[in-house]
Amino acid sequence: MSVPSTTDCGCAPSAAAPLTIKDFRSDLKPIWCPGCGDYGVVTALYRALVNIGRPAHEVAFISGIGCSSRIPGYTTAYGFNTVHGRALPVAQGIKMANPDLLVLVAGGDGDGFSIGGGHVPHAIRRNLDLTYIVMDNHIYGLTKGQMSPTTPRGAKTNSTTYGSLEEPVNPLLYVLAYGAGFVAQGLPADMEGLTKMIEAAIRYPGFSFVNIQSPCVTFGDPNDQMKVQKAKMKKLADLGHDPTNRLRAMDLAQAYGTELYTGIFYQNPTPPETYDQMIRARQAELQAK
Amino acid sequence: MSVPSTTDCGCAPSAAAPLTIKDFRSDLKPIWCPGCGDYGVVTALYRALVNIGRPAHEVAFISGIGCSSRIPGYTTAYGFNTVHGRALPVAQGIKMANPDLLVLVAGGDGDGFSIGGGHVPHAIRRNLDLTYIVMDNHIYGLTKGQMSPTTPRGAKTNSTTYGSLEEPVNPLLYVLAYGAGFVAQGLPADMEGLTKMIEAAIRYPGFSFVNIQSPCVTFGDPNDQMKVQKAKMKKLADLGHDPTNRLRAMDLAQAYGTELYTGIFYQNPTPPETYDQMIRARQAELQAK
Amino acid sequence: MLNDMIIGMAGSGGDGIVSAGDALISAAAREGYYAMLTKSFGSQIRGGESSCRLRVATTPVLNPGGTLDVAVVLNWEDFLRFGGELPVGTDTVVLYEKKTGVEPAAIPLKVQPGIVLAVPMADLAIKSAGTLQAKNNVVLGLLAGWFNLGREAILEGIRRKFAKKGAEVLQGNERAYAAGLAYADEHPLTRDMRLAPPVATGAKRRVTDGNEICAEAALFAGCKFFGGYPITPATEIMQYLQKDIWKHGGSLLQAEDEIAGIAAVVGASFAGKKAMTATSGPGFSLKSEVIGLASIAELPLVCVNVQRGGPSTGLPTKTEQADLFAAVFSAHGDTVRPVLAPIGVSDVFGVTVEAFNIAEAYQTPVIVLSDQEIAQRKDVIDPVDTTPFKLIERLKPTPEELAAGYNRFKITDSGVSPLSHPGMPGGSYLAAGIEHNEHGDPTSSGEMHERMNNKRLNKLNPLKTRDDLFILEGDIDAPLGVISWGGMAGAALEAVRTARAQGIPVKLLIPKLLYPIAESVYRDFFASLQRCVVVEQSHQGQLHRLIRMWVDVPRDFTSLARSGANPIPPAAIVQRLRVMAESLANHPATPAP
Amino acid sequence: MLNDMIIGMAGSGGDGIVSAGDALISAAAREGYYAMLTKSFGSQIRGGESSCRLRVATTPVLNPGGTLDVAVVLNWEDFLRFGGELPVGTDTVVLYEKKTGVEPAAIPLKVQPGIVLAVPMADLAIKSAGTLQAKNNVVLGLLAGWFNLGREAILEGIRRKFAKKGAEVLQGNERAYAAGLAYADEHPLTRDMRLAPPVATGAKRRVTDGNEICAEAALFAGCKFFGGYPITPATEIMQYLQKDIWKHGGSLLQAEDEIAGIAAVVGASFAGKKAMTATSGPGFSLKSEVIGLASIAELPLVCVNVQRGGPSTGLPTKTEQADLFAAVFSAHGDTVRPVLAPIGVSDVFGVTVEAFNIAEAYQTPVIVLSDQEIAQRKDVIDPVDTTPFKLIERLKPTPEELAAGYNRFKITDSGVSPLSHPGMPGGSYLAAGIEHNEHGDPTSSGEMHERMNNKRLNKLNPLKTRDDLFILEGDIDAPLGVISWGGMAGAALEAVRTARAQGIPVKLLIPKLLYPIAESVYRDFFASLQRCVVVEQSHQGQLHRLIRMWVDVPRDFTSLARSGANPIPPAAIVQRLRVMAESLANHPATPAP
Ligand SMILES: Cc1ncc(C[n+]2csc(CCOP(=O)(O)OP(=O)(O)O)c2C)c(N)n1
Ligand SMILES: Cc1ncc(C[n+]2csc(CCOP(=O)(O)OP(=O)(O)O)c2C)c(N)n1
Ligand code: SF4
Ligand code: SF4
Ligand SMILES: [Mg+2]
Ligand SMILES: [Mg+2]
Repeated sequence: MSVPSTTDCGCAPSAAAPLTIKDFRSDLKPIWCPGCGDYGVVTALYRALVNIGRPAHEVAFISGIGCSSRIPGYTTAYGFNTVHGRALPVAQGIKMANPDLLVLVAGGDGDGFSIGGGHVPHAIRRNLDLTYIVMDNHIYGLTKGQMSPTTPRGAKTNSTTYGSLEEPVNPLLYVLAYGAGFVAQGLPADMEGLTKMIEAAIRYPGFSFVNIQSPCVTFGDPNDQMKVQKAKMKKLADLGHDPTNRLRAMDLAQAYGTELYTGIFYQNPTPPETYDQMIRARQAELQAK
Repeated sequence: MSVPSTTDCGCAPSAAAPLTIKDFRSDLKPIWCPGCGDYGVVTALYRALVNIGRPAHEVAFISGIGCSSRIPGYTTAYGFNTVHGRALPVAQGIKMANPDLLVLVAGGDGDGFSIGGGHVPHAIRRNLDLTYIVMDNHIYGLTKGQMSPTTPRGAKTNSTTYGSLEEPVNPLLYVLAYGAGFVAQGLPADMEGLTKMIEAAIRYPGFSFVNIQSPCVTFGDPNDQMKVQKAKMKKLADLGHDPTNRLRAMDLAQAYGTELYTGIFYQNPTPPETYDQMIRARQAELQAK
Repeated sequence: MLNDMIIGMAGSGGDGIVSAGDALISAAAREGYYAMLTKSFGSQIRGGESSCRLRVATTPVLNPGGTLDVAVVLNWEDFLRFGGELPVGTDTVVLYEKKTGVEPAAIPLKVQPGIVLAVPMADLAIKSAGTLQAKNNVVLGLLAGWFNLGREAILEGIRRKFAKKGAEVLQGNERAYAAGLAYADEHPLTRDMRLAPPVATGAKRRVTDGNEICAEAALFAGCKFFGGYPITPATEIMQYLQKDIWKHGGSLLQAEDEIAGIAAVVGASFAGKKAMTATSGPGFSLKSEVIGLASIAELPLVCVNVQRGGPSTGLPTKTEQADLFAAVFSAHGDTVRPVLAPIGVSDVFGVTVEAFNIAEAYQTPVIVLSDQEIAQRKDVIDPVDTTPFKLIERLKPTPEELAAGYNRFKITDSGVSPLSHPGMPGGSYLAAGIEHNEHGDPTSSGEMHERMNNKRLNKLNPLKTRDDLFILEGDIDAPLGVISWGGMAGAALEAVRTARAQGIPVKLLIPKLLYPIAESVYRDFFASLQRCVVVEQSHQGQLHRLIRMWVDVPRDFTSLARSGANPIPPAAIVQRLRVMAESLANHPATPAP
Repeated sequence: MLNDMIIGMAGSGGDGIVSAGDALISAAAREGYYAMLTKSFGSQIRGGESSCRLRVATTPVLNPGGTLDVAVVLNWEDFLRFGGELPVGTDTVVLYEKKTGVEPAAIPLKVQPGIVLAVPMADLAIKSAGTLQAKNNVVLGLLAGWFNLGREAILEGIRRKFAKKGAEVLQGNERAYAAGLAYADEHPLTRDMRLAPPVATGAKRRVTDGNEICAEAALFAGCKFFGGYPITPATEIMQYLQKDIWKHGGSLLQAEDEIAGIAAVVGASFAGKKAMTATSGPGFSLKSEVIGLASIAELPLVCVNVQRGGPSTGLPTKTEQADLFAAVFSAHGDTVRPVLAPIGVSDVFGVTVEAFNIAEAYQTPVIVLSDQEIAQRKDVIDPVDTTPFKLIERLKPTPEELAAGYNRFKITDSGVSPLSHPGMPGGSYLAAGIEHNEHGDPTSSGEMHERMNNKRLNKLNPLKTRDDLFILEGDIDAPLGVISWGGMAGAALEAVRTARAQGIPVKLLIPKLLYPIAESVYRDFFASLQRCVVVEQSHQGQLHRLIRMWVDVPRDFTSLARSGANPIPPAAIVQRLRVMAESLANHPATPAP
């Protein structure tokens, strides 16, 4: 990935000194419940950002609303905790206005696939160079335990006393059908794998998607917590999956909710031109006229 | 499909006399441009409804906003020309409130896959017994010729003077990924095929989707009009496609925009219980307590 | 002996402060008191600081009150975080955990209360029950002992709560309670702070909240469909309904967003059923386009907005009354919709039923403005007497009207046209967001548009004479006036009663119908007034402005308004009234021209 | 000879009526006239009836006017469909297609105009050009001949238009035009209806519309990002911008819906760029939640709402001014945002630039209320002089401020805090829709909420003294007043000039800043008034109500308001002023108390 230093926005170029986690951790104390999976996610993210090496002020970190969407506040990036479901459109505006920024987007399963679900296909088909991280806990955490779009059928939650009647959405299969160039799934229980995956997603030049099974200890299914997940997870790499095979990736993705695959489902080996690159080209072409 | 006569809404049972097209055509004169593909769609629909045999007053026909969304007004059904992009949620409320009704939903590619795109996966995963017809003309007709979500990349429209930069959405692949039980594509140029397809969609007990390549003569691509379509179309039946093979259907659907396949891509041979049936069951169960 | 007492408690998540509050209000209800319990949490979902305020009295409690009579501090840091929510005055009795190590004379408060007691709560818990978890029962014992707060009922409550947990746990908690009681008995207060015995009425009171009552009222009114999306502090309406609506032959959709939620409600209404949605500010903003659709398609629906602090995400767990402008004016074009607001928990019942009735009678969306306080605090209320409520059903076309060629939007004298629904033979029509003629066909004629705007707006005129949707209190001739609404109305009512008892000549008007503005009701109220203040919890004083729009107001027409989170206490209102009364004495009215 | 002439024409799709209108306005501009062309269509996209109104004059045209001076009827059915849009009076010259077979004395109008001519238009076209398609050029010839409407310029226009179509087509159309001219010359009118020669100014005028000017102004103001979704009648703003914004180093997103459109604009603004969106009523309703986000996050943006008839889908192709309430009040919570409205096509430039300036200066969303008329009709305007415009850039933190520990929401005297953007070292902060402290950290404190509401609302106070955003016309002491705004202001201006010429003592106030209400400007205006009327195109008279909210109004403060589609003609305003003047004479003012 080309990591351009920001030049057209009056900012200093990237710092030269090696970065540490301290450079990315903010003073705001997380108010997640003790044991929440999201702690692991932010830690993996700090590490990935250290590896990437862009200074925090060149990172814009956008989220919606939810427990998970609090994550930008715990980093030293320029954070934007927008409104419920609109993180992706806000992020696209940022990236289009300043393509030099590293733009991260994060939120929950409800934020991303319920109220925000209409924005996902369009963000993906436009293919701006964004990384979208979903903390998928199969529940609405912040509003205290209602059915989310990834809640399994039959599950009893605070809004489904007699069990949910709906098939859950399949975030992995959806984004593959939308044509995303990078699709992966990780777990905070597998910190090392998660860190690498986030780093790879950020380095992918184009829209990348990471679904994280990040358990909600307070309202989530007791059988869907870190320990159980760790035991259940199957690394795609161990299964010999070829991440350049999109149809095979879609087939594996169908097992979402049944099998707990982790790793990269799909990565386009020949990433097409990104939308931000096309915009720059168009600007240059028309300005030359 | 069981076609229950309406009983709990104080309506008369279905008429016994055979119905004709006249029973479904309203007095409102269509104001589509001469030659618009939508004329063919409404004709096919009249015919399908005649074959189905439910009287018009037991049909609720819901649409959004667009040229295509005017279609309910040209029928004698209870029509509802709602707001842009919200036909599916309105229709779900109708079907849940009165499952005895035959509920049809229709609209354009913009209405359904741009502003309304967030509602499609949820309507499908809930699996109410609705039939959703999209008149896909690859353009915003009513607002006079802007890029729509299915406009091919590079196309010049009134809003893309230098060519669209975006990959189009793929309605067929999306709805298959969402888990729709009935997915088909038709053309007004093939009136007979279209009529049968709409009838089959209505008879399918669960959510059914019909994508209709319905050309816009005024703002559409001159190379995407009836004649060209007729020459280009390939009937899936002729290709020996097995409509119970979902993964194969997804593979074929990937050719959307390149090949013009018509017919049924996918039909679930063992339709699961519908949401409306589950609701009735829950009502009965809890009322019995 | 006191007839009315306010207790505030704060601690950290594990201290069980909130469940102590629940135990107290249940006990109060069982003993025959009225009470009101408000809870407040820090921003954590689980853990973090928490607090509650209980007001308990022998007569109905109108509002959470101001300064505490009793403050219970489990640790100072947490207590102080709640700032204005737990105000301590010089008359407050402060009980705090001795382990905090603070000297009674050095407690970190701006005032020095008369009675300050450092109690070894943790020690008592450990000694009596062997566990810190029993600390909240020590606190209950202290409160029962010193303030005569339902000794027996609290014990019964402890027994019910711990019955299933085994004898050991139960006895430990009983001992902790007893230890608290004993400590109180051994350390009598220097002032008599005991609560007077209840005025028994025999009625079986219950502890409930506005969201629960709202759901019950909707079912009573005949609501057969709910479509909505979770949002604090409205979610519980959906949560209550999804348990029961099926039994009534109805159904419920947890939609993918607020737009889909209300769109489904519009669909259910079109299909002939009574239907509702419930949300809070952000969701309400999203719904505005579809509310406009229901207005022009003349489809009944009820939309509850449980207000929280705004703008935007704002203060999601705090109360405010700042969505009045949005309720009245959001959605483009000339739309007018009735807006109602309940004044308290039990009032939610009648207002919700009224909302359904108005929606069906006038074929219009109706907005109910509840707020976080009313929705989520617990109140002890008398059972709702449902006998006075009549239910209204929408006007349907007669067989003759259908046979004669049905015109869905027929212009009638009342402006209300018979409304068919799918399934009704002969009643087919085209519903739409587009302007239409009487038959329902789309039109772009300015003349027809004017006629239809007239129909839609004027059909609501009968509401403007509904003085039964107003509460009036005080002398009709009083020169001073107060207007208040919704969650603030209780405080205003209490303040006006206090002021009148002090001889201040003031009367009070509480509109439950906020819009359309019932001009004549206000004009009558203003007739005797020389000074008037509108008390509400929004920064802009939104009702104050709204009234000015429609009615000529008294020359001295002011606003007592403040942003959300902490309600305005009755004392502040009384204070303002005192100033108004003085200025009245100094500057008597100029004669009317 | 006339100085001002209104021509209305109607026919079916194939008649070329609209392109005749375009030809006329171009010719008028080239000859040095001012003009205004409004088009109106039936509901079909293509085909169906169409009409246009051209007002052409020697001095700037303020509004489309009322009764026609000349009516051109290609067929009666289509003409009559436009009803009030093409009003015919007894002084109108009516030209109609002879082939319609109607006798001049039997034309289907409510009035019988003095001059009615049945002209064999189709015959002339066939004879001269061999095709009915040339009929509109026959009409142009008739108009040029009888009314002295740019003979030469029209011919030049025909030549330019048909140059590429080959000699045969060109000559056919030239002949048709000549045939019309000849017919007119052979049948002189019984009254002199010739237009006076233009008052040449040497300026190169252009024919344009409000949407185009809006796009140009945005680029001039430094707009670097547009995010939006197509909607009638606002789409052209995006369509113009998508051609040019790239050259300015900007970019444009046709989003998947209006919410995504404005959300992307918020993002671009957060990223440090000037950004805008444009929509119409339904899209505006959808945007309300995100407008609230921009308010609390204090991010500048411009949102243009090109109003059309509402509510809901309403009358998408017709004008109205009924989104004022929504512009001011939609979005929950206490949010206040500036609302501006241009009064005509060329005024769109300055108002749009002003909107960007206010947005950046006060870090706030700004709403511009245009309307379908201003946006889509064609006007002949003088070139915009851009020299007086200063561009304002947002306040950025200084290196010292960044080094000292940056507080994004620092409470300053002005209420405006320096605003950093991603990429700026040391400027990182958390933007949010959640209430925050000065640093930007989330808070649920009522005290902090009150302070932040104060900051956000009070920072806009300087706008309330911006009397340069008002137009005042007439004697300062006049006892009668008119207030009007936006698309109606031109008619009000014309009416007030007419009334003053008739000796009616009236003055006029036109606010371009609609909100916040500039109380002192209105108070000054009201000082001399005994009667005042607010003229606007909404059913409720929305500005009339809005002013009452904030300012004590004259005792006789009335509304002249009507639903959209057909604007209120100047004559109706003059008529109202005459009644007001009479009542003034009969009931002189009661002395002020
Ligand atoms: C427009 C709007 N609707 C609803 C809400 C209430 N709300 C906040 S977060 C949330 C869902 C949270 O679930 P998810 O996105 O899965 O995040 P989590 O808390 O589980 O991490 C909801 C419904 C809101 N803030 N705004
Ligand atoms: C909320 C809202 N946004 C935008 C519009 C304007 N609009 C009406 S129809 C339409 C798109 C039409 O395209 P499509 O759905 O493909 O239907 P078609 O006209 O092509 O049949 C748009 C953008 C609207 N009416 N409402
Ligand atoms: S509620 Fe669940 S998701 Fe939210 S912070 Fe607690 S554990 Fe995490
Ligand atoms: S514009 Fe296109 S889609 Fe609309 S009616 Fe005309 S041909 Fe049909
Ligand atoms: Mg979640
Ligand atoms: Mg289309």
